[in-house]
Amino acid sequence: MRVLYFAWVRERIGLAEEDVSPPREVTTVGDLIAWLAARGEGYAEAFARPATIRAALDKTHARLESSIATAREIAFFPPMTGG
Amino acid sequence: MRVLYFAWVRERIGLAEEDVSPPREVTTVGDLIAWLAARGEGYAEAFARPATIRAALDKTHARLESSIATAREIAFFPPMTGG
Amino acid sequence: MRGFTVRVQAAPFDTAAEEALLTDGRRDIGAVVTFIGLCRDEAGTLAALELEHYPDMAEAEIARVAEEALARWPLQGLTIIHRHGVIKPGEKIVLVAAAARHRGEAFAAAEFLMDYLKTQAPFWKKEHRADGAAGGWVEAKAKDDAAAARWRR
Amino acid sequence: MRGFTVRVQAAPFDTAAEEALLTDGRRDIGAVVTFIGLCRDEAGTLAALELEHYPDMAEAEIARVAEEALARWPLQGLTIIHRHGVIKPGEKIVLVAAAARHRGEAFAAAEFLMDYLKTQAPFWKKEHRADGAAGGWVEAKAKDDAAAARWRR
Repeated sequence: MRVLYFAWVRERIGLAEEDVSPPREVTTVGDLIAWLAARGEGYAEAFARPATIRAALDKTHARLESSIATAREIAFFPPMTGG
Repeated sequence: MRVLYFAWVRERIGLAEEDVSPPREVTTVGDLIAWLAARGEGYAEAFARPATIRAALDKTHARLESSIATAREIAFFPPMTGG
Repeated sequence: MRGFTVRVQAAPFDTAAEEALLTDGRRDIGAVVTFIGLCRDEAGTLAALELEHYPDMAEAEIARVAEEALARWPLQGLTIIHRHGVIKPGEKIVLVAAAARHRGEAFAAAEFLMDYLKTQAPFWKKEHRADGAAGGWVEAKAKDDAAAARWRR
Repeated sequence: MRGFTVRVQAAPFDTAAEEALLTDGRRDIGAVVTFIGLCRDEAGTLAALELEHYPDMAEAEIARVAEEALARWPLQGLTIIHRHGVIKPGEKIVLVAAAARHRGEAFAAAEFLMDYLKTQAPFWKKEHRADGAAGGWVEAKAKDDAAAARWRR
């Protein structure tokens, strides 16, 4: 599963993207955030406040409770500030 | 007193502007409309429905009850359709 | 705010040039909302619109409405151009361009100005029909009065 | 309606050219509302904005929002351009141009699109400060969420 990070999520983790293989019990976006947050200091910092994290599954906005079962690409980023 | 007519008010009266000298008892825009309406067939037609007539005193929007005492130029026209 | 520009003219105008006049050299503007009103051919039935206006009052009334917009919103630039005379389908009739720090102010000011121009600026449209038959004066719309009324406080 | 145009690009864009693409040769458009968002220098403290974006999702999300605008209002043309990369004060960041028969639809669609782009399009602004100090990521504004929320039905 490909995971992408943007903006300060990317900066805190120190990676723009990576492949991860979470265990089977990680079934939702929220589960994946909790699992990633345990991978190290940068991850813990990036995901410290889940309310400030947005996610997309295969380039479509998703929620914490969305299932990641069929997703090939998951992205995490802060609230958007375009326009 | 200079009077100007625009759009279908002008067409019905057959004049774009004229000088008029209403009697002293004509003190408001509404009085002037009534006095002008009696001047002939075109005027009567132009002012047949006072609710559809707008007026300006010296190039500022006015009401039927506005005093014409100090006005040098009075204009009559239909509701505006610019923009 | 550095004043505003109002022009009433028969000649066409250049939207890009007006936008450049508002924004060139500026680094404090965050949003520009530009409205352009064009002549529609009404499914081929309209040959042209003829816009009659009340010279001097047209400029004065647009300036009055512009001052009201500036009193309501912190604009950083404002241009209003209204044409008169014969205008063919596809040609531009009116331009309102409002510059501000934030988009909400620019949108509100531009929409307010258009609603007020429609009902307060002394212009009258006459239709020239494509089939040569006598065209009539465009009637004022209750919808436009309602649009202007919502800004009253 | 003849579809819409969405572009996500690093290069500057030309407002006049985009407007011409929307309106040239058309005789059925009555109103065009164009929004331009520009980079402000924040009273001289900002050297540039750096816009990070999520390629492909940016285009897809803007297209999704454009489709929603077309479902809500009878538009006759729609162009949305959003830049990414380093953008200096005074430069344009985003353009939304909506063409319709009547002004109310064009104004509403343009404002809706901007409110949604601000909160739904995957772009993130980082500030580069004029004094060379480390700039931060621009924080999302509650005001922008509120602006987007008012369109929900």
